[in-house]
Amino acid sequence: MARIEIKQSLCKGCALCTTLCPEGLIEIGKRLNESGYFFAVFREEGTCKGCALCAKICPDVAIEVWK
Amino acid sequence: MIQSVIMAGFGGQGILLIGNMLAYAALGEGKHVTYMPAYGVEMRGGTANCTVVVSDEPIGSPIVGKPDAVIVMNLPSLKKFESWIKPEGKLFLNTSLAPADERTREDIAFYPIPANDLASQMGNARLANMILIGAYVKATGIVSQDALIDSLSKVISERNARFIPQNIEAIKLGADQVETANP
Amino acid sequence: MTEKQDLVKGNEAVAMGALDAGCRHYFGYPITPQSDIPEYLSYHLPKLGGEFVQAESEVAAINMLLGAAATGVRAMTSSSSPGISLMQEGLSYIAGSEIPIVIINMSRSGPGLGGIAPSQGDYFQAVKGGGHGDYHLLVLAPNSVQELYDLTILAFELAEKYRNPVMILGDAMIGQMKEPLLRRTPEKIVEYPKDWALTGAKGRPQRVLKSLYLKDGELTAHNWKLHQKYEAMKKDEIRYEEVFVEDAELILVAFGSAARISRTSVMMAREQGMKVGLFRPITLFPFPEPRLADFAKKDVGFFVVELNTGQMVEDVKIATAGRSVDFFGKPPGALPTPEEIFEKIREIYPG
Amino acid sequence: MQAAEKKVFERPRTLKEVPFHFCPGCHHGIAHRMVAEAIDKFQLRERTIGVASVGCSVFLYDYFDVDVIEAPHGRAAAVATGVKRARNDRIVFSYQGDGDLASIGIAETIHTANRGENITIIFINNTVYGMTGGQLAPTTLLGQKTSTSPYGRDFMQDGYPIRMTEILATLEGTAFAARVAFTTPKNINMAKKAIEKAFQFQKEELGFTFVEVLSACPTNWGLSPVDSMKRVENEMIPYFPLGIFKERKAADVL
Repeated sequence: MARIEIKQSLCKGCALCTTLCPEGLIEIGKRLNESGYFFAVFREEGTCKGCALCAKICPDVAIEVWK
Repeated sequence: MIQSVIMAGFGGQGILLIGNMLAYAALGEGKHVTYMPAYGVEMRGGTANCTVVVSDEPIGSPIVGKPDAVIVMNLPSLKKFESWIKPEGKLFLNTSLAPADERTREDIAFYPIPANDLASQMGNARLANMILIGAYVKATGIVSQDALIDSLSKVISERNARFIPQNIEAIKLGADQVETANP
Repeated sequence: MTEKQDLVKGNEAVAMGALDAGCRHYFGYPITPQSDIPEYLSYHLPKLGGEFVQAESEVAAINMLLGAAATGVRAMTSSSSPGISLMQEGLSYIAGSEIPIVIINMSRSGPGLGGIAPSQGDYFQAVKGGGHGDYHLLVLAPNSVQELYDLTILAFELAEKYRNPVMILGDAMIGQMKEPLLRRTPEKIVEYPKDWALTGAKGRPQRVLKSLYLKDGELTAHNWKLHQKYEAMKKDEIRYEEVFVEDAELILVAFGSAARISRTSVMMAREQGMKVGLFRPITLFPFPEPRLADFAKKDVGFFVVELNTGQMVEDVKIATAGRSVDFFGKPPGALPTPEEIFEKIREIYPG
Repeated sequence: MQAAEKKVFERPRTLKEVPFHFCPGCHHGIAHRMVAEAIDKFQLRERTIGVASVGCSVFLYDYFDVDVIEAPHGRAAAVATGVKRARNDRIVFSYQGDGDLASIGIAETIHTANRGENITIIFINNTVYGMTGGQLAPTTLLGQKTSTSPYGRDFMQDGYPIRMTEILATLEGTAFAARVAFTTPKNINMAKKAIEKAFQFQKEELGFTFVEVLSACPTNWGLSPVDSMKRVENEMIPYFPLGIFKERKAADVL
């Protein structure tokens, strides 16, 4: 089972990851991080394949992927 | 003892070459020396001149307003530099290209030498500069003729080394002119 | 005189000095009247395992120098006035980034394309900064072929000692003249620690050489640090030559070529019984201000001779505050003759 | 029993764990990561010297854990030349924007490539001057409005957007020249491979290597990061085609 970890302090909420996730598992959350951005959050619903597209498109290198 | 000389002529007459020879000869005799090529637009205008100062003491200015001697290889250079010569200084004139009657100074020693004609008689018109430097060194004693001859190997490339004997001959011919030329 | 002496052109003496100082990296762009330097080095550097790069412009050359010297190697460029102007940007960055380099200015005449005649019109540019920002080059002004060689070697040492660009300010006259040179290769090259050099962060923290400081107070601190360096130079590096100054009633002040010519004028004056001396700054920055201030305490006049319309004379006036300072300027064209300067001495000589 | 969980994507060692100062959605971060990954892949970190340029990417040293020298505006290629000539066993790369590389520094760029300097240049083309506030760049597209082309770029006034990769590919000294973008998973993979290849070529001393990255500048374009990505795909790629334009097989032997 794969999963991702979004480092919320690095995320600027650009949402590029949300467009690439084939399973639609990432969305921009409702909470602000310390820099004032609505950061991306991962919906842990168990369908993540660990393709890492989200991490590869992330301009802030805020995502780690586990498999 | 300090002596200065300006040498002047057309580009291609070997002015800078004999200036270098004199500087090397002075160095060879353990003297202080400066060699200063003319620098400026003249360089592009087809004329060449240089100043050499030889001294037993360290030399101040490499630029000289009143040289002890001037070696002139063409008419424009005569018109430019004759007036610079120190009173009782020396003028060495290539009368093949600058007629003797063009000069105006009477207070200097005059050495009229038909250098191009003499060189042509030797079979090589390019030796005119050697004839003049030979005459100058003989007349001034600024360096020995041997030192001057030794300097040839410094300024003539190995490729042209075969011409050295001819040059030596020309230097000696120039020296011989001093007695006949000197008034 | 020793047997090792040879008759050498000023420009070549610079190149020889650089090689003997251990410089193996040269970047430059041809310009009259200093092209003998790159020509000489392009022949010798490859044989010594060094690098000679003819850059596409002076702008590129100074930046190649910045890159090479940042790695801790001894590197040099040479140019003449218009080319030096193009290098000012890079010099400002090099000074700001504290990278030791040596730059030769065999200056010619300006402004603009000017001409190729010798001139000292670049004095202000050399000693007052030149590029943007609050910095100085350490400036050495040789006046003989021997000094061109010796000071080039010294320039590399001082550049490393202070992590600062060092300029040799010559001109077309001393660059083109030939004199006997004693090539006294140093037995040991004096070097300073290079704990700042970029060599790859192997087994140590990353190193950065930069001139951009945006954080609060950083740039202020950096500028004061540079200032301290210039103060240290003023304390330890002032160099000058004095001729007949002890009893002088009139002191000529001149550097480089102008000093060389003036020296003969001073001798002429002495032969006439005039008490005239010559003070020749060898370092133009730091300027020998304290020494001139000492003379100014005595009843002595100053006479500045420059191959321009008046630049160093301003610094002499500052150093000798209150004293009379005469000036003879010779802008590019024909060089002044010793006789010409002597006539001026006679005009202003006291009594 | 379930196999132990493994990290399959992590921050490259060469990239320091600090937040980028770049705007949200700016592609500099992706390019930074790929350069760092290439350095890690070939284990080059301890012998790499980076050259920072003037522009948004000036803080290279804050992010890359390698030795870095800062170059004056446009001069990074000349500085990199100097570094490489002084230390030819080190890996040297510069990272420059379009104003820096294609405008003020185009002479240095072309001559560095032409000399075949064995360095790598990463060129970020986002069609504007980013750091100074979105002015006209040499790569600004025709009709594109910027703060100094308020009526849109007109070729009668400003000429045409310059294609640096194509220009550099014509030079004999260039060993590798490619243009990449991050618009699709396929393009992202291609970009990563191109940047790796550039460093590999340098390692193998094949000559000058160059990768142009088409990048978004959401702030100065006035678009969201997602729309900016679409603009790169729909407007930039048609004018600046992706691909490898030069790939030398072996070092020139003359």
